[in-house]
Amino acid sequence: MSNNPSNDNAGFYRALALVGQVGFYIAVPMVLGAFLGRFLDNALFHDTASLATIFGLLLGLAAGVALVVRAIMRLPTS
Amino acid sequence: MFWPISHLLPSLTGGATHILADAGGPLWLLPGIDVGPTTLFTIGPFPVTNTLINSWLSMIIVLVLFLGATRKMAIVPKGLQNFVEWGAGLLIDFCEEVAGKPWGRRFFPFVATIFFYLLFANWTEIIPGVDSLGTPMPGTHPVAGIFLLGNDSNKFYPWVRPASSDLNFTLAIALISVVVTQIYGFRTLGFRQHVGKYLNFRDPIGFIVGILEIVAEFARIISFSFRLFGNVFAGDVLLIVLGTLLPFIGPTVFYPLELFVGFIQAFVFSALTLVFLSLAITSHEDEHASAAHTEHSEVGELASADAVH
Amino acid sequence: MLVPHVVADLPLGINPWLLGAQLLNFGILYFILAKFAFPALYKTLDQRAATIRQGVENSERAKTELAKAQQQADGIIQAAQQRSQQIIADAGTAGERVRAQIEAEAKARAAEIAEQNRRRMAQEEAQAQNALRQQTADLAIQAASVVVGRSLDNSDQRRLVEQFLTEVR
Amino acid sequence: MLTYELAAAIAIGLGAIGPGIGIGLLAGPALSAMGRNPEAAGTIRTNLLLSIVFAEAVAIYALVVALVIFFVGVK
Repeated sequence: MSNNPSNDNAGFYRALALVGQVGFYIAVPMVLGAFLGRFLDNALFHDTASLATIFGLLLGLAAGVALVVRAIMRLPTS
Repeated sequence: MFWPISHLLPSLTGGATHILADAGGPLWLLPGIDVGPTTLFTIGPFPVTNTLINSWLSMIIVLVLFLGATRKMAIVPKGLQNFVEWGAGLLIDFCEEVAGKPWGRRFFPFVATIFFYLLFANWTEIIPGVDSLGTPMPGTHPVAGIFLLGNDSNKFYPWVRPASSDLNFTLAIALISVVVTQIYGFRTLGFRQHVGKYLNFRDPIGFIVGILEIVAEFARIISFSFRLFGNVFAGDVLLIVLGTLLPFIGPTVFYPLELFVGFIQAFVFSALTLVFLSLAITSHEDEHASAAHTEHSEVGELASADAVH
Repeated sequence: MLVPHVVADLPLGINPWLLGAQLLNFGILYFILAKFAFPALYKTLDQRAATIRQGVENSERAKTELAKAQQQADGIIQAAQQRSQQIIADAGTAGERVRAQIEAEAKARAAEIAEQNRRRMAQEEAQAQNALRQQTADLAIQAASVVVGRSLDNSDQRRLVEQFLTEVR
Repeated sequence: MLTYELAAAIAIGLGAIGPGIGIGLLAGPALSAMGRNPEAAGTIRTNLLLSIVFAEAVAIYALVVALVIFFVGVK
């Protein structure tokens, strides 16, 4: 971080920023995907097989995992 | 004035046993716990809830504390000014440590407002009478005009409830925190670069990363608001339930814990806001550069940590 | 409207009105604090920091000035010492020089006196020699005249004697 | 109706046990490591925080599941 003078603590604060966030990183995309899929199921596919719901759930899971991996990889080592 | 029985002295309830014998029910009941706040009255279409009243109370406490301390400031601090300066000074140091000297100064007012507002909003849950003073529901029969006993004991609307146990409050502050972070991002990085973080049409990977960033911002709002709400609501329920099960002794044990939790949650909220603010003013390229040269060592460290375990 | 009820517009009790009210609350609080409380706080903190810094600077300056004065005094004392040493050394050399001069003068004068004496002695010797020679010459002339019986021309006599004496010598 | 509430309560209650134990297990060795090696305290603290993040994430999944059961399942 260019404008952070205390680089020894930067990693600590960045890790602190993840507290209570990583869980939501996985949960929120999944819920969003599920809602989106359910909306699509109801609106487009007339509630046939909940396929879009499942797909949205999986997409959300993938997005969540990607978010978590990104968040961890972007941490500076202290 | 109507008090529920849950916060009365047990000795007082001894005198009330004959009423209970008539009623034939338990001495008191577990209060009904609602996630949503209670609307006490409305001003036009505008509902005034018990949590709103508590947030006004917290505002008044913070304002009295700060305006009182800074009204006539002396070079050699004394009393209230000393106390407030001590707290604010710690926070200023923290801001300058996390965000650097000039930025820490600019972030401090915002972070300090969040911290002290939340601190007192959280701490109000331990004030006696919060959650236990209220208006009885229609159809109840208050004993001696003020006490609710037996089956009526949980049929009342509390006048004051901790503001942080209302999702409206926590969501509002989480929104403000995220929006202010965005504003700082716009102002330091410029419109193009900042929006480029989220909407990137140059390549598909960049586009997906941008969408992920948007989802991450959304997740941040949710995590900010739900963490604070969950902690304070749970603490509030804990105090209510313990006050019902074991009046006076039960909650007393948990008051220090709740003071601690209230402080920690206020601190975590403001510290995370500060961290995200200082991340927002860092350009993407900077971050990539630092991430690229630390990634290898990070992976190595994780791998070696695995090997040790 | 005084009929309390639980807010349940949206799940978890979220209500747009209340959300707006809380946003407004925070805005008001932030505005008042940022307008009145924090600038005063910062001003006092800065002022105090400035005062403390100035005090530290003052003491620092006093210290450096003290050190400087000390150094100056040391310098003066050293200079004085040096100077006194110099003076003593100068006096020594001057005395030496005077002594040498006096000695030289005395020697010169002694040499002069000796020279004068020697010259006078030489002169006296020369006078004595002359006198002796004349007497010798006179005696020789008398003796010769006696011997020769003829009184030689005075000037011849004398010339002869002189010649003789010169030859004798 | 009661089934859903019970399900939500069990979901969050059981879901919180694991992270609780996990965080406890993480914090103890981390603190003793800091005590044994104070100059590495910064690194240890950061890694402890990261590990706690992951342990705590599990509790949040349980919370989400409980909330979904409670508020969506009731309908």
